[in-house]
Amino acid sequence: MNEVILSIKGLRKSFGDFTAINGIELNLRPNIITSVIGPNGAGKTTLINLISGILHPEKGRIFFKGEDITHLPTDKLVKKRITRSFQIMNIFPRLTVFQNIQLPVLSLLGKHLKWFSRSDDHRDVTGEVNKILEEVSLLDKKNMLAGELSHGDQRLLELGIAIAPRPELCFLDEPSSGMNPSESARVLELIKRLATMEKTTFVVVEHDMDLVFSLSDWIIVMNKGEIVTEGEPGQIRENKEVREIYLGEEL
Amino acid sequence: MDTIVYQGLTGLTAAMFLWLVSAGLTIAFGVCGILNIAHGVLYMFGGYFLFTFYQLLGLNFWLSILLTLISVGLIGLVMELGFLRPIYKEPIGIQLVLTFAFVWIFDDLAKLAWGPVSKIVAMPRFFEGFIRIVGRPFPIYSVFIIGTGIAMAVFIWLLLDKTWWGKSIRASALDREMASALGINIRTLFSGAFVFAAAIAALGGALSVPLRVVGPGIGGAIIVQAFVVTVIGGLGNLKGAFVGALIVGVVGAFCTLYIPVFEMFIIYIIMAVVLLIRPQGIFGEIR
Amino acid sequence: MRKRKITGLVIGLAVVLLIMIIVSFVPVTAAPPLKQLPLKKEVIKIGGQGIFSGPNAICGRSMMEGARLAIEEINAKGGILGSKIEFKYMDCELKPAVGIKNARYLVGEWGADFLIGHDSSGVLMAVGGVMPELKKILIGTHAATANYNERLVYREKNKYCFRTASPTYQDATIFAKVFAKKFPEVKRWASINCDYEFGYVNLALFKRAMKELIPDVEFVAETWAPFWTMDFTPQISAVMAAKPQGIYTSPWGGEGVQLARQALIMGVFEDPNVKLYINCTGETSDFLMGMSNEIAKDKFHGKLWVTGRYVLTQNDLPINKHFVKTYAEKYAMYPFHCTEGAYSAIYLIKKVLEKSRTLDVEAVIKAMEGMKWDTPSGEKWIRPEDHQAVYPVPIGRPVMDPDYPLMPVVKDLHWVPVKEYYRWPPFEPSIDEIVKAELKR
Amino acid sequence: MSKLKRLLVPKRIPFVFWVTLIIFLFVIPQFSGKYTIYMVMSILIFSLLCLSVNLLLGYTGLLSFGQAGFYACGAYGCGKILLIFPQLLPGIIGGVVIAGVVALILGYFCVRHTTIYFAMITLAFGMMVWALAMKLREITGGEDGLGGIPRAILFIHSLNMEPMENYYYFVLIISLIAMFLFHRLVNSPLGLTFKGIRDSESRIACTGISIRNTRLLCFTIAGMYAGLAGALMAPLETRVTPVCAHWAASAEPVAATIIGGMYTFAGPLAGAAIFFLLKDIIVRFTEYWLLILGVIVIILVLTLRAQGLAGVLQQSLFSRLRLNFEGSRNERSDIKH
Repeated sequence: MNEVILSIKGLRKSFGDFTAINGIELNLRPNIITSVIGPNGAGKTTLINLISGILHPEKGRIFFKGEDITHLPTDKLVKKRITRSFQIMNIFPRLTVFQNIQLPVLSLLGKHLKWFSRSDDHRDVTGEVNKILEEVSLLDKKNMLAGELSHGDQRLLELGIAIAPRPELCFLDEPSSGMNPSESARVLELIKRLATMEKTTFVVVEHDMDLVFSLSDWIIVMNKGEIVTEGEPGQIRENKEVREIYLGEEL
Repeated sequence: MDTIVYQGLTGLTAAMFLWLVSAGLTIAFGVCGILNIAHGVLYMFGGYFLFTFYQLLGLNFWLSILLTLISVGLIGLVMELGFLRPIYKEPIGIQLVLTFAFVWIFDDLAKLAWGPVSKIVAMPRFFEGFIRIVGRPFPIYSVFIIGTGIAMAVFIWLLLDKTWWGKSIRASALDREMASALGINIRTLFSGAFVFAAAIAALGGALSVPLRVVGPGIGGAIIVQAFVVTVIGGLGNLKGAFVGALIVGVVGAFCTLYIPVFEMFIIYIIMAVVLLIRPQGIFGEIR
Repeated sequence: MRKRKITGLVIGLAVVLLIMIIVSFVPVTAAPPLKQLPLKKEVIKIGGQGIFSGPNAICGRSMMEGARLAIEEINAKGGILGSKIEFKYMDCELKPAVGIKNARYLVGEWGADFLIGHDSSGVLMAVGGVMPELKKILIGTHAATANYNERLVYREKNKYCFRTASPTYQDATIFAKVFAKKFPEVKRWASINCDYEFGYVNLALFKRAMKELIPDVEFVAETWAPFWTMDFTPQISAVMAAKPQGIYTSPWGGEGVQLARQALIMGVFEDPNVKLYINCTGETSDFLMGMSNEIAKDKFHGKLWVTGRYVLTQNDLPINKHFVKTYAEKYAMYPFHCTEGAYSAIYLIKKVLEKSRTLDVEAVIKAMEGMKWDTPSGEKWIRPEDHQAVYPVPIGRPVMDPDYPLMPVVKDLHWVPVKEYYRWPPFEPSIDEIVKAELKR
Repeated sequence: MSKLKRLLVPKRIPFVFWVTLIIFLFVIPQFSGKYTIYMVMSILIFSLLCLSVNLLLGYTGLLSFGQAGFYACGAYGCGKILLIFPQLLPGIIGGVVIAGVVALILGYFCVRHTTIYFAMITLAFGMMVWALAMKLREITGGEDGLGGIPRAILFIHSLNMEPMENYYYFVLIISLIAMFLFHRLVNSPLGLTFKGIRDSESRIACTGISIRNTRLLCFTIAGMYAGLAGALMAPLETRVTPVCAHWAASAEPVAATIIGGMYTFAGPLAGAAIFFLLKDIIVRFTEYWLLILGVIVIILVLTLRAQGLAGVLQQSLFSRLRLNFEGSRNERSDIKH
C-alpha cells in the first residue's frame, strides 16, 4: 500500500498577503477515491488549480508517478491523463452535449487538428463519446445544446468532460453542488463504478459530508491552507481537530 | 543639445493631444468595458463646437470651451443612453460595429452642418506670441497645452483616487456585482463615466483648433493613434495611456528630426517592440 | 412575441434585398437613336467622381460644381448640337477600388459617354487603367501625377485618357525658375513634404531645377509628413533647427493650412533668416479661407508664396470674369483649379463633339488630340503625344483685395513661359528616375 | 443507408438552396451586363473576406479589426508576382502564401490576447501594413500603388483571363472551392476545437488542447482567406493601392459578418451580399451615403443583435425542421455564456 501516484512537496501559493496554500506535503495513493474536505477558504480549490496547472505555485514541487509536473500547462497535464472538473459550471454552452464530449475524445485520440473530415464521421470517436454519454446517462439528450440542459445534467456533463480523456488521476471540484439527492446519488455510484472499472484515481472536493463519507476510501482535511489530518473515514469521524473545524456540523 | 530640448518640447505638445484622447478612451473602456471607436469623432466635435461658439458666435474663449464640453458631453450622454446601454452585455463585435457606424454618421452630419472645408479658429489674442527657450521662439499656446495636459492628468488622478465617485468607478471597473452590492448605481455611474470621457476628448478637440484644423474624418485619424497609445501603455490603464502618449509623441518628434523617413510607421515599430517585451503593454495587467 | 417581430423584419429585409438585386440587375436602356440629331442621342451622359468624404471633400465638391456650372450654361444654350447633357457625380472615397467600381457603373450601367473628375492620383491611375476595357474617354480634372500623361498615355499608349489640369511638376519648376532670378541670395533650403508621391515629385523636381540654376544651393533639412498628419510642429522645429532661408512645403488643403498656421505660431515668419515660405497649390479655396485672418493681418510679411494650376486673377478674359462671377454668385466662394479643371473639361467635350459630330470614341479621340479651346485660365492646348492640356500658370502671394470680398486672392503674379517648365516628349529622364536620383531614400 | 440518410435528409432544404444558388451564379453572365458580372465578382471576393473575419469572430471568438492588412498582403503579393510572371494561378497561390506567412508572424503577437485588446492590436498591425505599403515605394509603388496588373493566363494561352467573363468563372470556381473547404473546416474536428475555444478557454485546456497554438493556426488560416480575397481582387481591379489595407476597410467585413450572423456558415455570405448591395445602391443616389448606411447598420445591429440575420432565420423559421435531426446540428447562437 505504499505506492504513490501523486506526491506534493512544500507547495506554497499566496494571493497578495493572503496565503492560500501554505507548504503542503501530500502523497496520494492510486486507484482509490480520496476526498479533500475543509471549511470555505481552506484552499481546496486552489490546491486543485495548482495541480492542474491553472495556477502556478511560488514554492514547492508536484510529482506525478515520480515525474516533476510542477510547471506543466494544463493541456500537457491532460496528455499525462490528469484531468479535472470545475466547481463553477464550465462547459461549452453553444455546443451540443455530444460535441461537448467529442472535444476531449478527439484530442485524446489526437484527431482534434483534422480539418477536412466531418467530426461526426470518425466512427471510433463517436463510439467512445456514446460510451461516455452512456456512463453519465446523457445519451438521450445528446443533441441538446449544453446551455439548455438542466443544472443537474450540466453537472453530469461537466463530469463527463472530465472523465472523457480516460484519466488516471481525476480531480472533481464539488461534483454534486446544487444537485438534488437523487442526482447526487447518481453521481456517487458513477464515480464509484469508474474508480473500480476504469482504475481511475479520484480526488473529490466536496461539502456534502454524507456523500464524502459514503464515497471516499481516504479523506484529507484542510484548513487555512494547510493539511490538518488525513485518514480513513472512520478515523476522521472520530478526529477532534476536525470536529473543532466543523464546529456544530454533524459528522 | 538645445535642438534636442526644443524638439522634445514640441513632441510633448503633440503628446498632450494624444493623451487627452486616449484618456477618454481608457476611461470609457475601463469603466463601461466598451471600446468606443467613435471616440475620435467626439474629439472632432470638440473642435467643431469651439469653432462655432468662439469663431462664429464670437463668444469668450473660456466660455466657448465650457459650452463645447457641455454640448459634446450631451452627445456622449445620448450615445450612452440610447445605443451603448442596450449592448453592454453583447459580444464586443456588436459594440465595435455600432460605434464604427457612429463614425460614419457623425462624419456626414459634421459635413452637413459645417461643410466640407476644414475649419480653423483664430488664435486667442492672449495666446499669441512666444517665449524664448534655448534661444528659439516657443509658442505660448504650446506651453498652455502642455500645462493643461499635465493638469488634466493630475485632475483625473485626484478624481479617481480621492473622490467617492472615483472610488466607486474603480470598484465597478473591478467587479460590477460587488459594486452594485455596495449600493453603487452602476447605470448612472456608467453614464457619468462615459460623459466624462466624452468631455475629455472634446477638450482635446477644442484646444486643438487654434493650432490644427478640424474637418470630416479627423476623428478616424486620431483614434488609430489613440489605439496604438493605449496598446503601448496597457489597456484600461490611465497611467499607461499617459506614458504611452508621451512615448509616441516624443519619440515621434525625435524620429522626425533624425530619421524623417521612418516618421510614418515609427509608432507601429514602438508598439511591436513593446508588445514583444511586455505583451500586456507597459502598465497592463496580465490577464 | 419578439420572435414574431424579428421574423417579420427578416422577411421585410428579404424583400428589400430582392428589390435591390432587381434594381441593380436591370440594364439601363439607352435612349432610342434620333436621326435628326447629329450625335444620334437625345442626351449626352457625362459621369464624374471625386472625394465627398474626408478632409479633402472640398475638392470633389468643387469639381462637381464647376462641371454643373458649365453644363447648365450649355444646356441653357440648347446643349451640344441639340443634345442635352446629363450629369451624374459619385464619391470615389479616395479608394481606387471604389473609383473603378464607380467607373464601371457609370459606363456599364448608367451609360456614360465621358468620364471626368478624380482627385487622387491613385484613383485616377486606377480608373485610367480600366478605360481601354470600358472604351470611353476619361478626362482628369484635378489629380496631377505626371505618371498619368507620361507613363499611362505616352509610354503605355492608353489613348483613352486626357487631362485638363496641369501636372504636378509646374509648382516646383516655376518656383525654382522665378526665385533663382528674384532671390538669388536664398541658398539654404529646407522642406516639409507629403510622405507620398506628390511630395516626392515636388521636392525632387525643385531640387533638380534649383541645382541647375544656383550651383551652390544647399538643401539643409528634409522632413516628411504622412497622410493625416495633424501636428506639423515636430517637422517645423526640426526644419528650423537647420536655420534655412527658404522653406518648401507641399501639404495641401486642410493639411497645408495646419502647416502654415503652425509655422506662423512657431515664429517661422518672424525669423529674419527665413526669406521665403512656399506652399504648393496654396491657391485652393480652403487654404486661402483658412488663412484669411492671418493674411488680412499680414502675419506672413510677404514671405508666403503659393502656386496653383489656376489663379482666378491670372487674366482678364471675359470667360474668366464670367466664370468667377457666376460661380461666386452661386456658391458664395471663388473657384479654384478643381472647379476650373472640371468647367473647362465640359467645354472641351462641347468643342470636340462639335468638331467630330459623332460620339464614336475613335473619332472623338482624333478630334481631341491637338485641340485648342478657351478656358478661364486662357487658351489650353491638348498635347497630342500625352493628351495633357498645356497652358501657362503663375505663382504669387495671397493678399486681401477689395475687388474680391469673399476671401483672399493670389496677386503679385510671376510667370514662366510654358515652353520652359512643361516637360516635353520623350519625357527623359522619367519622373521616377529623377525622384530616385534626387531623394536618396 | 443511415449514412446516406445522414448525408442527405437533414441537409435537404439547404442542399436545394445551395445548388440553385450555384447554378444561378453560373448562368449570370449569359443574361446580364458587364457591371453585374463585376459586381457579383466583388461580392464573392468580399464574402471570402467576411468568411475570414467570421472564422475568427464567430468560430473562435476573436474579433480582428485588421483583416484588411492581410487582404492587402495577398493583393500586393499576387500583383507583384503577376507583373513579373504572368501566370494567374501562381499569382493567386503566392498571394495566399504571403498573407499566410505575415498572419503567422503577426499572429504570434496577437493571439496572446483576446476580446478588445486583440481587436486593437490587430487594427494597429493592419495600419502598419498600410504604412509599409505607403512607404516601400520600390516594392509597392507608394501611394499610386502597383498598376497594370494583368489578369494573365491560366496555364495555357487559350485560357486567357483578360476578358471579364472568363475571369468571372475563375473567381467563381476558386471562391466556391474556398467556401467548400471552409464548410468542411468548420464542421471538422478542428472547427469543433475552434468553437470550443470560443465557448470556454479554461475548459478547452482541460481537454488537452493548446489554446495559443490553435488560435495561431486559426489566425493564420483566416489570414490566408483574407489573402485569397485580396489576391483575387488585384487582377480584377488591375491595381493595388495602400488604402485597401486601411482600418476602415477592415471594419466593413466585420459589419457585414455581424449583420449576416456570425455563428453560422451562410450568415457572412448573406451579410456580404446585403452590405455590398446596400452600399452600391445608396451610393448611386446620395452624396451622404455614409449617413444612411450608418443608420441602417445601427438599426440592423440593434434589432438582430448577436444572432444576425441567419441566426434569426434559423431560429424562427427552420428550428422546427432541424430539431429531430441526428448527428451534428448547427449550434444556435442565442445562448449567452
